[in-house]
Amino acid sequence: MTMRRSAGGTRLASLLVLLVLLACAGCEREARRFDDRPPAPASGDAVRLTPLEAGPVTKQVSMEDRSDDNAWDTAQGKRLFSQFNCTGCHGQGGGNSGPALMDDMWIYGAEPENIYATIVQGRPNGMPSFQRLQSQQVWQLVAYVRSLSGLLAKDVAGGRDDHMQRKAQEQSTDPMKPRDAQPRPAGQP
Amino acid sequence: MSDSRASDVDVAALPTTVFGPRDLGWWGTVGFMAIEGTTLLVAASAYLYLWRNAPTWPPEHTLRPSLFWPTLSTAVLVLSNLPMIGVSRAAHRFDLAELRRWMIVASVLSVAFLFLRWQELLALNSRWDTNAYASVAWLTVGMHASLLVMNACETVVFTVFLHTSRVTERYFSDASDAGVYWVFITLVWVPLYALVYLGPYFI
Amino acid sequence: MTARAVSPSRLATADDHAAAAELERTWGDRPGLIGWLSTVDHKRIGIRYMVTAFVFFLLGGLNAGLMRLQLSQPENGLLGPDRYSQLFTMHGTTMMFLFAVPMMTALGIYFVPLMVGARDVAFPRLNAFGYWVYLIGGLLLYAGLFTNTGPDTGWFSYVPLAGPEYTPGKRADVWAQTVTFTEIAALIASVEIIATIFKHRAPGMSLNRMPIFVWAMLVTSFMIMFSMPWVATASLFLAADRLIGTHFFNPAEGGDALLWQHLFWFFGHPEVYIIFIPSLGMVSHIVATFTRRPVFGYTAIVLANVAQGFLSFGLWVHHMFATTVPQIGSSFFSATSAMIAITTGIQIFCWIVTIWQGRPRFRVPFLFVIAFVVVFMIGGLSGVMVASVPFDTQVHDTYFVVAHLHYVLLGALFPLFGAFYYWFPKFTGRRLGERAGRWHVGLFFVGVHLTFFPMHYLGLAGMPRRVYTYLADTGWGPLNLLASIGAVVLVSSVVVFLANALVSLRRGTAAGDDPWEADSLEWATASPSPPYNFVHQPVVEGRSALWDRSEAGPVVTGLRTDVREALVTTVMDARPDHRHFAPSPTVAPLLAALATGVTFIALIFTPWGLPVGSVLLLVTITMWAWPSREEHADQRSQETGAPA
Amino acid sequence: MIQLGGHSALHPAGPQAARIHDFWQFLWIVAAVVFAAVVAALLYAAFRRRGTDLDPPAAHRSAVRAVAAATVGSLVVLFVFLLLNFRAGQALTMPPDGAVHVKVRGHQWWWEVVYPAATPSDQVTTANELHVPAGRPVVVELTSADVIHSFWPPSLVGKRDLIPGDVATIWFQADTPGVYRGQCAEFCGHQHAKMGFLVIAEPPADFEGWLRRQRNSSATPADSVAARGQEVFLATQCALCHTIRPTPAGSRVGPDLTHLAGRRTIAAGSLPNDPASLARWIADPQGVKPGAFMPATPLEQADLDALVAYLGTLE
Repeated sequence: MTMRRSAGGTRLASLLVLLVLLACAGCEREARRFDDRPPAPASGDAVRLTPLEAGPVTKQVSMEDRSDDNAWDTAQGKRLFSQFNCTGCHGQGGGNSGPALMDDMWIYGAEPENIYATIVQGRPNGMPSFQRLQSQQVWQLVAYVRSLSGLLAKDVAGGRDDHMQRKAQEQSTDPMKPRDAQPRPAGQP
Repeated sequence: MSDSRASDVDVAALPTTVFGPRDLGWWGTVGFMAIEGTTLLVAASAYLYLWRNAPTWPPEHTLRPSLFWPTLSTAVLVLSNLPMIGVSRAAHRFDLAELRRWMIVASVLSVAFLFLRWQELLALNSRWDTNAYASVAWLTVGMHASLLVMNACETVVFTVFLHTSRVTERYFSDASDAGVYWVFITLVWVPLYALVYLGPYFI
Repeated sequence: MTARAVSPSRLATADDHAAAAELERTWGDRPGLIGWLSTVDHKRIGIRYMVTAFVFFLLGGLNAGLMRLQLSQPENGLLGPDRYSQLFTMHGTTMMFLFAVPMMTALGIYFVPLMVGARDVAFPRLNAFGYWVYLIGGLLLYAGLFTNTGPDTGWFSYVPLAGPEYTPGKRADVWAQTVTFTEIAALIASVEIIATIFKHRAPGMSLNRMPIFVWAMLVTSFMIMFSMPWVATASLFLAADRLIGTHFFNPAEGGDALLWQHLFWFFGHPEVYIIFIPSLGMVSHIVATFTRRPVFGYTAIVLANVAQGFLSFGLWVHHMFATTVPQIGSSFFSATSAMIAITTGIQIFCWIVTIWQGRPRFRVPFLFVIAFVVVFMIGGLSGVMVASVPFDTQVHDTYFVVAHLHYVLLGALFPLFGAFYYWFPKFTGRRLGERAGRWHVGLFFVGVHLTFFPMHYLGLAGMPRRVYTYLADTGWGPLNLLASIGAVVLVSSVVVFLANALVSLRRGTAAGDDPWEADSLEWATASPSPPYNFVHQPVVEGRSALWDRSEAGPVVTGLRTDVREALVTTVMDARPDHRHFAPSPTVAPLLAALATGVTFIALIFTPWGLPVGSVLLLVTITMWAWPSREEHADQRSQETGAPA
Repeated sequence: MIQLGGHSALHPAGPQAARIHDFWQFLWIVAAVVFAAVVAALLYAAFRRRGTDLDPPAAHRSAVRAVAAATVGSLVVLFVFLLLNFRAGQALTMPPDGAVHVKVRGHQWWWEVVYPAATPSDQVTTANELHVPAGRPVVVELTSADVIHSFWPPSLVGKRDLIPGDVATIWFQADTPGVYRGQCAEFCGHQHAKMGFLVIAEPPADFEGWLRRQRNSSATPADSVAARGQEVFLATQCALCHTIRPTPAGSRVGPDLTHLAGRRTIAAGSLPNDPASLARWIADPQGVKPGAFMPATPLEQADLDALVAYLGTLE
């Protein structure tokens, strides 16, 4: 009897645990962060590709603003990606005159700060510099770009959008272990 | 018993096992048939609604479904009602041995349905996330598939029960209700088959 | 020569005492937590349903209170749009899916078996399962809110706003699964209520002798059965769009945003009637009891209920007059929307005539009925107005409609509160305080008008729904402040009710079996009723089961008391047909409900939830269906007629 | 303080809204009468002095008659209602001749307004303001760029939804010159509450003049401050989303600002169009419309003032 009773108790407990787990999944991932981050213009030298630095130490962009853990920010990145015409060169991620972003090949690094620097500073062979963006917007773009090759948690990566579909939705994209790749010679698509 | 009066209703003599609409279980079965039927009706109406909106059906660059496996499967579903006649006859006769035999046949069939249904999904020839046509086709077939899965589980478990446990009368009534449900899910598939697989060929 | 007892409080003979004692053993639950978790008694589950639904009512009211606070002045900074959107979505979803429908089905689950003179509902274990699923659904929704995953796209979740592109994250999925859970619960309730009504009626209670509330629950159950699958399937489509990338609602790939609206409102309009048809049934009972005469026009009222049931499926497009649906179709829906007013009108006329002919006792339930007619008339008349396509294009999605729908739904709430005062003795054996009750009805009546009447004007003055704030220049401030003050009055009336209930629970005057001298069978047995409901089920001799009952009325004899044996009768005229073995208490339904919960909650995150959950379900449901040794013995003994 | 024109179904300023308003008058009067009758009957039935009642059969007969009469009565009322309703509907859906054609596209959370023209260069694009000639019907073609919105200037006409993948049309007419406010009426996300617009009805001549001016590009900044402001505009993120003809800034993400200074409000009717509000909107849009897609632009005070001054020159 008593054993059974405790069994009943544990069942209720397990239900609660389930909800608590849901909770942890919730909070961070779901926040809509409109203005809790002070506007800061993205600066090219803010992110370093190497910890070494000659001369006086320059300021670093705070990683606070990173958006890889937030579904809403990632969705904003998706919106900016098409609004700023990244699609013009990268297509829907499949690449065109610019390199594909939904594969495991990374010319300038797959780490968030690498991608941040690539967007802000621009790269040879045509990647323009988006220095005028807000730091927050860049991080949102970084999150989306990483979601294209499945580098984000599935419940953060986006679903299908309301347009013609040219690729599987990000949340169904399995993680691709990043590999280094050589930049393509200029002029070649 | 001394003070029992004429106007009282004595039910002691009434039977404890009855079949069909007289039986409580039958009403439960029919209730869920109504609900599941409505659900399939919703899927079918969504299919027709999207069809009506589409310039071509299926959309360009989308293959029409192949017909071999779906047609075979539909035929098997319909014909599977013959053994169910055996089940219900055995049930009404309270003939346990025969009921056990027929239920084994039913179990085999109910599992075979699942294999056939898998082939039917592949026969749609386009993934659910291709376009709205593929989505609604997949979910219509898939929703009926979920009924087949439930039916398979139910049939197999019930068959095991019949073979392992001492069977009382009421389970014969349950068996005949299971037969009613079987008829429902096999026959309700026919219009869905016509809609999803034949539909795209006749516009 | 004394009559056999129906109520355990009126045991006369030695047989009666013996029978009652054995029934108590047979139908009672095990003590302690395990008994609580495993009970299949429709009364315990019904009470559970009601308490849970009422808690959700308070939570939904809390959401509304916060909204009124935010809107009490223009450009108020209390709540931002993000939080506000979650709040009004939670408010609508809670009130519709977690309060109104469950509360109505709960009353059905509790009273239908009592009113038809049955031992329990037709499928007691299913009944328990339904409750647990509903509870899980409600907990999921509020777990969502407290983890900032509260749905924020409205209780109607229009696509594409609720689709994967414009609502990233899991908020809309929480909504979709909550809906799935509550629909499952409601559908289950509908099946067992229908089966109970058709097969468990006491001998003599032919269909044309059924209490009006039972008729109302029958109609409601059929409406649930044929309307809820639409929203359940629609939310499945939405979840699929969001999780596995289907294109039901993506115009670019052949989908259609209006498809959602058709599917949703084909459920959504009957939903309103599902909520207030039972209320109308309660009104008929209260009117009959407190005018001391059967309701005038029984047949007219029943037919009106049935007609309402059918017509309510022909109205859904009147929620879409502002979309691109063709005009000519719309005029048909205007007609049906206007005509359904007749069905309510007839019932109101019948009640007025009954009151006219009777000698009313102005007790709290009756006061609630009078208040109900006044409030409900306003809601009904503004309902006819919005049935007009041109007028609707002005007020659709404005505060005018907010006023209209609250007059209708709170209109349905008056009889519900009245029914609480009417039936509280049956639940608890004690009466609710009369004076506090008068305060309750008064404050509630005033609060409703203060809060919602100004909204008619606000809507016409251009204030749209679902706005988290408004500019001062619009001039909407004063009336919004008035509405917010009204909300305070509403809250206070509910507080009075809560206090009244809590106090009466302990110190209320004892009620006895039939405190109101009412006429339906729930009053034929003890208050609160025993697990087996009736020592001997009464045989019904007329439409007013108790008022027409002869001195020393006839009862059912010969049902076994040592096993859970129930009488099954014929559908039309309730002739005794056979004896049925009712299942015993078990935790299996709870386990099955947990498996269901795991399945659908996992499905929010990964498609793998389906196969995994299905296995859990298979195991738990097998446990459920597989008879225990005792049960097996009981069945055999029942069939051989010999005690085990 | 935003100067608000009529914004109420109770102050109709055009044939459509007037027609509906007349119908509303009929509706509420009839409703009031029915309501009074029923409630009176109820209260009398409840509180009448109980004398000796009629004998049961007679009482029953009169009761049946009463209910039957009441039912027939309500049927008649509803029938009349449906007739008038149908007539009103007919009158409203009649397509007008000689109408001005405007395209309105809903965005989260602003309105893009386009005046199509035979030659593309003559096409005019503005935002959150419809200029229309008074006394002339206007046909609006409604589409949505993202979610469902609803176009609703209550003083002129009832609402019509903007549904993605679908084109809706609605027509209205402003009888007299004036400013009429409208607002999105279908919940469309965070800033549904602040998605307003103005319909500005002018004498036909003024309207033509306005349309002509809109076709021109903006003048090059005259003074140094404005010139500095233009540099700021082009050097910061502003240019990534907005268009100002003839500058290189040509993005269509946000509203076209070529003639911003001519508009009465900014941020979709949420702020008056004055330097202070402009500065506030640029520096802290999330404070004004949380969730709006315009990011804050941190600027030195001098640059901000220059930018506002420049925007002020965009007549």
